[in-house]
Amino acid sequence: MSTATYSTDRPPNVSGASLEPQAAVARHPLDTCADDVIKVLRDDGSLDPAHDPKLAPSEVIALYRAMVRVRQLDERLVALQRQGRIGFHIGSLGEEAAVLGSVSATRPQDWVFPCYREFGAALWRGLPLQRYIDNMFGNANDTVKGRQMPDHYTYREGHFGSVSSPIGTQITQAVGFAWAAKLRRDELATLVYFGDGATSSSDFHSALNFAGVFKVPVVFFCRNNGWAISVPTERQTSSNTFACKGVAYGVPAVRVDGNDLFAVVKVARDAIARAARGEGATLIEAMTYRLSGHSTSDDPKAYRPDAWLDPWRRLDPIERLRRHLERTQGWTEAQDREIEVAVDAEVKACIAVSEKVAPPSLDSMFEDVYAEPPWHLVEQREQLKAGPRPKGHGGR
Amino acid sequence: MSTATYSTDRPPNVSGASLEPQAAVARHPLDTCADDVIKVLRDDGSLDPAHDPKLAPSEVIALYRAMVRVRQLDERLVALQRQGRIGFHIGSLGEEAAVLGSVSATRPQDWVFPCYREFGAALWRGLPLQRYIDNMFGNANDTVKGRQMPDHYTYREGHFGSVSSPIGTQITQAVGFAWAAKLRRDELATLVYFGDGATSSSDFHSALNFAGVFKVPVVFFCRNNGWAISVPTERQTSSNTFACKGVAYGVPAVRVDGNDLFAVVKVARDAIARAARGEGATLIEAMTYRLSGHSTSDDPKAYRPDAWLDPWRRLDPIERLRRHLERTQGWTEAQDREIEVAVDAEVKACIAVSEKVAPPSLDSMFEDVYAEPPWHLVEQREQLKAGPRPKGHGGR
Amino acid sequence: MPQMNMVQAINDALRHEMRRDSRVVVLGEDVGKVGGVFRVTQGLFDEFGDDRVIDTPLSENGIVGAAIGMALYGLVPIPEIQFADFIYPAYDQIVSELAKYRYRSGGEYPSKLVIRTPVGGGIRGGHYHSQSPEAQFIHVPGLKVVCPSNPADAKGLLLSSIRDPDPVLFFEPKRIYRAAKGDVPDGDYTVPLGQAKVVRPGWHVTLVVWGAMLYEALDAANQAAAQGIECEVIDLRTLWPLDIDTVIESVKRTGRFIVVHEAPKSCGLGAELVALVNEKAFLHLEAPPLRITGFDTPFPYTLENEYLPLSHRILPAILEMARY
Amino acid sequence: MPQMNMVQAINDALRHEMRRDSRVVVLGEDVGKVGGVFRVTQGLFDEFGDDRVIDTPLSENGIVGAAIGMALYGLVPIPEIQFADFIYPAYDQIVSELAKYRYRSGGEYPSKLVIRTPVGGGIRGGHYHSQSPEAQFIHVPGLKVVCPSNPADAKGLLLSSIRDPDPVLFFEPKRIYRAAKGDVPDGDYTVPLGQAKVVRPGWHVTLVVWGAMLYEALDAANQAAAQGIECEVIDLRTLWPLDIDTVIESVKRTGRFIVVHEAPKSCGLGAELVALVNEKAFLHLEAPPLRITGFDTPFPYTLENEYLPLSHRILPAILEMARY
Ligand SMILES: Cc1ncc(C[n+]2csc(CCOP(=O)(O)OP(=O)(O)O)c2C)c(N)n1
Ligand SMILES: Cc1ncc(C[n+]2csc(CCOP(=O)(O)OP(=O)(O)O)c2C)c(N)n1
Ligand SMILES: [Mg+2]
Ligand SMILES: [Mg+2]
Repeated sequence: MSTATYSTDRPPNVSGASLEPQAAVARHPLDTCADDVIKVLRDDGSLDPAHDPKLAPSEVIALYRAMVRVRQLDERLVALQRQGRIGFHIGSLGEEAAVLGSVSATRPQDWVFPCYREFGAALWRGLPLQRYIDNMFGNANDTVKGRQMPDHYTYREGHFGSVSSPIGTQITQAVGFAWAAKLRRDELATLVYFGDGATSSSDFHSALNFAGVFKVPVVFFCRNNGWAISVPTERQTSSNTFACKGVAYGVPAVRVDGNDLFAVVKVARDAIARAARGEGATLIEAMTYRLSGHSTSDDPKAYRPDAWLDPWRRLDPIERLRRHLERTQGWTEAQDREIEVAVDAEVKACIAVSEKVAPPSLDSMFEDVYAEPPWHLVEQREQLKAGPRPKGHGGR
Repeated sequence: MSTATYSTDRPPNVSGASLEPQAAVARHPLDTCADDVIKVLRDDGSLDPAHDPKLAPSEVIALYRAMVRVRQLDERLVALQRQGRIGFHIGSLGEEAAVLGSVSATRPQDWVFPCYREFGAALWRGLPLQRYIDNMFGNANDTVKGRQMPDHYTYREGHFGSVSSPIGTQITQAVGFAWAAKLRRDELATLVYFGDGATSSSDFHSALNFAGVFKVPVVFFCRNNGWAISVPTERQTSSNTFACKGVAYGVPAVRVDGNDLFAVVKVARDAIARAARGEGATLIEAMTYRLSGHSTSDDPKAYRPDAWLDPWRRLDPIERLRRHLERTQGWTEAQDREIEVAVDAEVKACIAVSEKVAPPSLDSMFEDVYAEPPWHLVEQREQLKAGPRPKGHGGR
Repeated sequence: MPQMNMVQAINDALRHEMRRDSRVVVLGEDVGKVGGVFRVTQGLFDEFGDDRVIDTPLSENGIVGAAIGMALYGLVPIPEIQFADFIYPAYDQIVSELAKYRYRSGGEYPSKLVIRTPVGGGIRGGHYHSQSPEAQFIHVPGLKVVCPSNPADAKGLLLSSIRDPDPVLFFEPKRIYRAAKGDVPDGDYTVPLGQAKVVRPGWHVTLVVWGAMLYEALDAANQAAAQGIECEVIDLRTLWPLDIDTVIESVKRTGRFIVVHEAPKSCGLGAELVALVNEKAFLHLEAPPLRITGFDTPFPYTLENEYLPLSHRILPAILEMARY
Repeated sequence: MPQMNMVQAINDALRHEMRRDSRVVVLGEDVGKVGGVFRVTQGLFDEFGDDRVIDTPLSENGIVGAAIGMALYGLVPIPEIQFADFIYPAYDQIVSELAKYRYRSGGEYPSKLVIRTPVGGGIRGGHYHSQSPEAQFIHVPGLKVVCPSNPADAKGLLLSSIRDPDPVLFFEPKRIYRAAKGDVPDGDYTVPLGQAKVVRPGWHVTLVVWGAMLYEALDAANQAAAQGIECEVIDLRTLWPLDIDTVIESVKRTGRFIVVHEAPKSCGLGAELVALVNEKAFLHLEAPPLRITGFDTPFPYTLENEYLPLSHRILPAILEMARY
C-alpha cells in the first residue's frame, strides 16, 4: 500500500497473494511512531545543534517581534471584547511559536489553510493590520463584508485561505488544493493548521488518507494545545501521540516542541522541502498549550484549575525565545519596551479607524451568494431595502 | 493518551509538561504495526500448533458444511438473479472462511453488526433459510416487508443487526452498541464487519477513535478482499496494512490469513476474549479475496483480468479446509456430494415457497416510519389505497 | 412554581428524566464537567457521573453514530450537538440510518434517541452559530422535530420527546436561552408532541411561528392590534409532524395566513405550511399566504438583525395582508 | 446528429469539455478504468489518464472536500457521487463550505465545481439507491441544482453547469439513463441554466415536473387530452434558482397547478413551487395547487412503482383538478 502511483495493469499485491510477511517499508527519517519530541532551544537559551535550523540573528528578532505583536494583539482584542466593542476573539496565547515558526517556513509561493487561531500567520504573510482589525469589527471595510464572526477573514493575496468555524473542513480542502498544484506541476506546498480536537473529525481522516494515497504536497500542522474547549487530549484519542496517526495513512509524521521556535521552524522547513521534492505529505504534531480560555466566550475555570498552567507558563514560548536573544544578542528590556510601544501605537490607530467605519450596506448582504444575484435574491433585496430598519441596525 | 479512564481532577499529561520522551507503552501481544500475518492451516492441510484454536473435529465439519452451504447459496442466488427472478445478490465467494471463522467465535450473548456480505454469519447464528430467501424475494413474508434490496435483512433474535447499504455506518453503531453493554455492565462483545473500502469512510474513523477512548468491547473485523468494487486496496490507503490503522486509535490490531479458517477462529476468539475481559477493542484485518464480481450488478472484467484470480483460487478457503479434512478425518467426495444434495434440496424448497408469496401489502408501506403513523401518513396511505394500481404492481 | 429560564428548564428536564430512568445518557462535546457551552447540562456530570454524562471526542458523526448504537442496545441517549450548524457531519447517520432504522428493519430495530441542539440567530454568531436547519430534517421521513419557545414548554416537550418512541430532533432557540423566563412546574409533566398552542387568539390573520420568533410575532401582533387588526398567533412547538388541525381551523376562520421562520425562505418549513394551507383551506383564503423568513443567503454577522424576521418585518406584512 | 442515450450524452459532454479545458478533472469512486458503475465516465480514463480521471478512496467527504480545494486552486473538478443516496457523508462540505465559500470570503474565494450524481427510483434500488435529495440542497443558499430529462438537455445543461461560475449539483435521473434516447448535437452547445422548457403546451392545467417523471407527466397529459383536458407540461430542468417566469406565466393562463416529484412530499421542492405560485399568481388560481410526489416514507424496494408518482397517479389528479 505504499505505492502512490496507481498501476492498473498488474494485480495489486496489497493483500499479498503469498500471504508471506512483506519486507518492512523503509521509513522516512521524519516517520516516527515513537514518542521522541524534536527540541532545539534549551532551557538556558542555547541551541542543540542537531536540529538547529540556523536562523540568521535578524530572522530570530523578526520572529520574536511577530510573536510579541501577536500576544499584544490578543490582549488588546480580549479587552475590546470585554468592553463590548467587538463581539468575539479567539487567540493564540501560548501558541505563538507554533504559529510563527511554522508559517515562517513557508515560501512566497506556498499557501496556508488556517484554522481560526492563526491570525499571527496571516500577519506574517503580509495581512495589513488594518484589514485584520476591520474584520474584528465586521465593518464596511472588512473584505468579508461583515458576514462572518471576528477572526474569520481571508487573505488571498497573501496565499492565505478563508477561515470558517466548522472544525476540520479546511484540512481536506488543503489536500485538494495541494493536489491540484501537483496535478498542474506547480512547485508549491500547502500548510494547513488544525487543533488536536480536529484530529477526531471526519475531515482529518479523509484528508490524511487522500494525501497519503495521492502523495500530496501538503504539510499537516496539528497544534496540540492540550484542549478542545474543555475536552482534554486524553479524551480526544487513545493513541500514544497525534503524530503516530500518520502511520494509518502512510504519512510520515514528527512530534515537535511547539513552544520552541527553532524546532518548529526546523520541522516545518523539512516538511515543506519534502513536499517540494515531490515526496508527499508530512504530519507535524506541535506540542504546545492553550494558556487562555478557548475564546472570549469561554471561561476555563470550570474545567481547568489555574495551577495546571504553571508548568506551561514556565515553558512560555516568548520567554524562552527572549532567553535565547539575551544570551546570543544581548537583548534588553528597553528593546522589549520599544516593540511594545510601537505595536501599541499601530493597534490603537487601526482600532480608531475601524471603529468609525459604518456597517456593511444592505446591498452587500445579497452579493456573493452567487456570482450574480438570481431573481429571488433581487426580490428579497428590494423587499429588505424598501422595508423598515430594525432596532440595532448594523449591530449598533 | 493511553488512559481510557477519564480523570478530571489532574492535569492531562498528554502534552507532557516536561516534553521529555515518554516511556513506551506496553503493547498487547495482538498489537502489531508489523506485517506479520497469523496463519495456522498449512498448504498440506496440517495445522501450525502456535496459533491452533483446537477446534473439535465435529466443529470443523460444521464450519466446513456452513462454508459449502454459503457458497452453494451464492451460486444459486446469482443464477436466480440472472434469470430475473430476484433483483440482486451480493455474495461472499472466496471469503467464506473469513465470515464463518469469525462468527463462529461469537458466543450466544454476543452481537453481530453486518456489512452486506455476511449472510453466512446470519445463517450460522440461526437465521432460518426460508427467512433469508423471503428477503431475497422482498415478499410479504420478508420480515423487513420488502422494503430493502435483497441481502438487506435483519435478525434480532439471533443478535444480528440490520443490513444497510451506506458503507461504514454500522461500524460506529456497533461501537455505540458495545459501549452501551459496557455501561450496563453486561458481559458481551459486539463483532462488526466491514470491507477494506470502508476503512476510508468517516465512520471507520469515528468508530475506532471512540472505541479506543472509551475502551469499548467491540471487535472490528475488516474483510480485506482486495477491492472496493473496481478500486484496489493500493488506491484505498497508503498505509502498510489495514491492521496498522489501529495504532492511530490505540486499538490493538492483528492481521490474519482470512482464507485460513483456523487462523480466523483463533484471532476472533482472542479478540472476543479481550473484549470480555474488559480490555477493549481489537481490529482484525482478514486478508482474503473477492473471487466474484462486487455484486450481481458488477462485471469485473472491465478492471480485473481473470488471470489475477489464479493465485487466490489456489488459496480457496474451502479447498484448503477440505485438504485438512481429508488429512485428519478421511473426508471423501461422497461426503461432499451429500452436503451438496442436502443444501440443494433445502434451497430449492425455500425458493419454491418464497417465490409464491405475494408482495407486501400497500398498508405495509406506511408502517414503521414512526411507531404510529401520523396524520399525514394516514392520509397518504388512504390516497394510495383509493387510487389505481400501477403497471408492475408489487414488482410483478 | 419556580421561575426558570430555558437553560434551567431543559436542565431540569434532563435531570428529572435521568433520575427516573437509568437508561438515559447524555453525550457530546463539552457536556461533562463544564456542562455544555451554554451550560444546559451543568451539574449533571457531578450527579450522574462519567458513565451517563459523557464528554466525547470532537466528532458529531461519532456522537450520533454511537448514540444510535446505544439506542439499539436499549439505552435512551440524548446526544448534544454544540450548535445546530455543526450537525452536518452527523447528517448521514441521522438521515440514512436513524430515520430509517425502524422502517428498514420491519419494526425490529427502532432506534430511539433525542438529539438536542441550539438553533437560530441572536447571539451574533455569523454563518456558523446561527442556522435553523429544521427543513433539512422534516423532509426526511422518520424523524420528529420539536422547538420550544418558553421554559415550561421546553421541559414538558423535552420529557415527551425522551419518552416518545421515535427519534426526535430537539431544537433549542439559543436567542431566548436566558431571555425567556417563566414558571416551570416542579417534577413530572409533559407537553404532548404534535400539539400547537394558540398563544394569542385573533380573527383577522393567522400567524404560525415557533421558537425565538414567537416573541417577535407577538410584538408585531400587539402593534397590529393597536391598529385594530387582531392576529391569531400559533406557536407550532412540534415542527413535524405538525398540528395541522389547529393551523387549518385558524386559517379557515381568518382566511389570512402568515408563517414566520428564521431559516432561509426557499424550501423551508414555511413553504410546506403554505402548501398545506392550500390543500386544506384553499377556499377560505382571502389573501395569498405569506412567508416572513430569513433571506436566501448565508446567515450574516453584522447585519444579523436585518436578516432575522423580527417584528419590524412582520408588522408590515400583517398590515398589508389585512388590507388585502 | 447522433442518437444517444443519457449516459452517452453526459459522457460526450464530459469528454468535450475535458478536451476543451484542461482544468476539468473528474474524480470519484470507480470513475476510472471501469468508467463508473453506470459507465458514464467510460473511456475518459483511457483518453485523459489518471491525473484527470481519478479513482478515489471510498469517502464522499474526501471526494467533495478535496474537490473544493482543487476548485480553490483554479481547477474545475467534477466529482461523481456514485448514488445521490451516498452524498450525505459529504453534506457538511457541501452545505457548510462549498455553498458559503464565495459569500464568506467576500467574493475572494469562489469555489466552482459540479457534483454529478444519479438520482431517483426506477432501478429497484430500495432505500439507498433511489432517493431524490434536491430539496436538501435547494434550501441551502449558494448552490445551483440541475436535473435534465433527455440526452440533448443533459449535454447542454452539463456544459452550462461546468462553465457557470457557481457550484452546481447535477442530478442525473438514473431511471432514464438508457431509456431516454434522442438526437444530441455534435460539438459545442449549451442549454442555459435557469430556463424551463414547455414540453407540451396546454391551457387547462399546468404540470411542473423534471427528470424521469417528465415522461410520466406526458403520458398522463396525453391520456387527459383524450378526455379533452389539455395540460401544459413544463420541464423545469434547472431546479434552483428556478425559472419562475415560465411557471407563473403558465399558471396565470391555466389557473391550475400540479407539481410532480419523486422525493417525499413534505418540505420538498413541490411545497416551494406551491408557495411561489401563491405569491405570484394567487388571484389566478381556480383550484388548490396539488403535489403528486413520493410518499413520506423511505423509498421502498418491492413497492417501488406504488411509491413513485407515475402516470397512474398523475392522471386522476389532472382530471380531478380540471373538474374543480
Ligand atoms: C464540527 C464542529 N463541531 C464543534 C464545533 C465547536 N467547537 C469550536 S472549537 C472546538 C474545539 C476545537 O479544538 P481543537 O481542534 O483542539 O482546536 P483549538 O481550539 O484547541 O485550537 C469546538 C468543539 C465546531 N466549531 N465545529
Ligand atoms: C457511502 C457509500 N458510498 C458508496 C457506496 C457504493 N458502494 C457500495 S459497495 C462499495 C465498495 C465497498 O468496498 P469494501 O468496503 O471493500 O467492501 P466489499 O464490497 O469489498 O466487501 C461502494 C463504493 C455505498 N454503498 N456507500
Ligand atoms: Mg486544541
Ligand atoms: Mg473490499
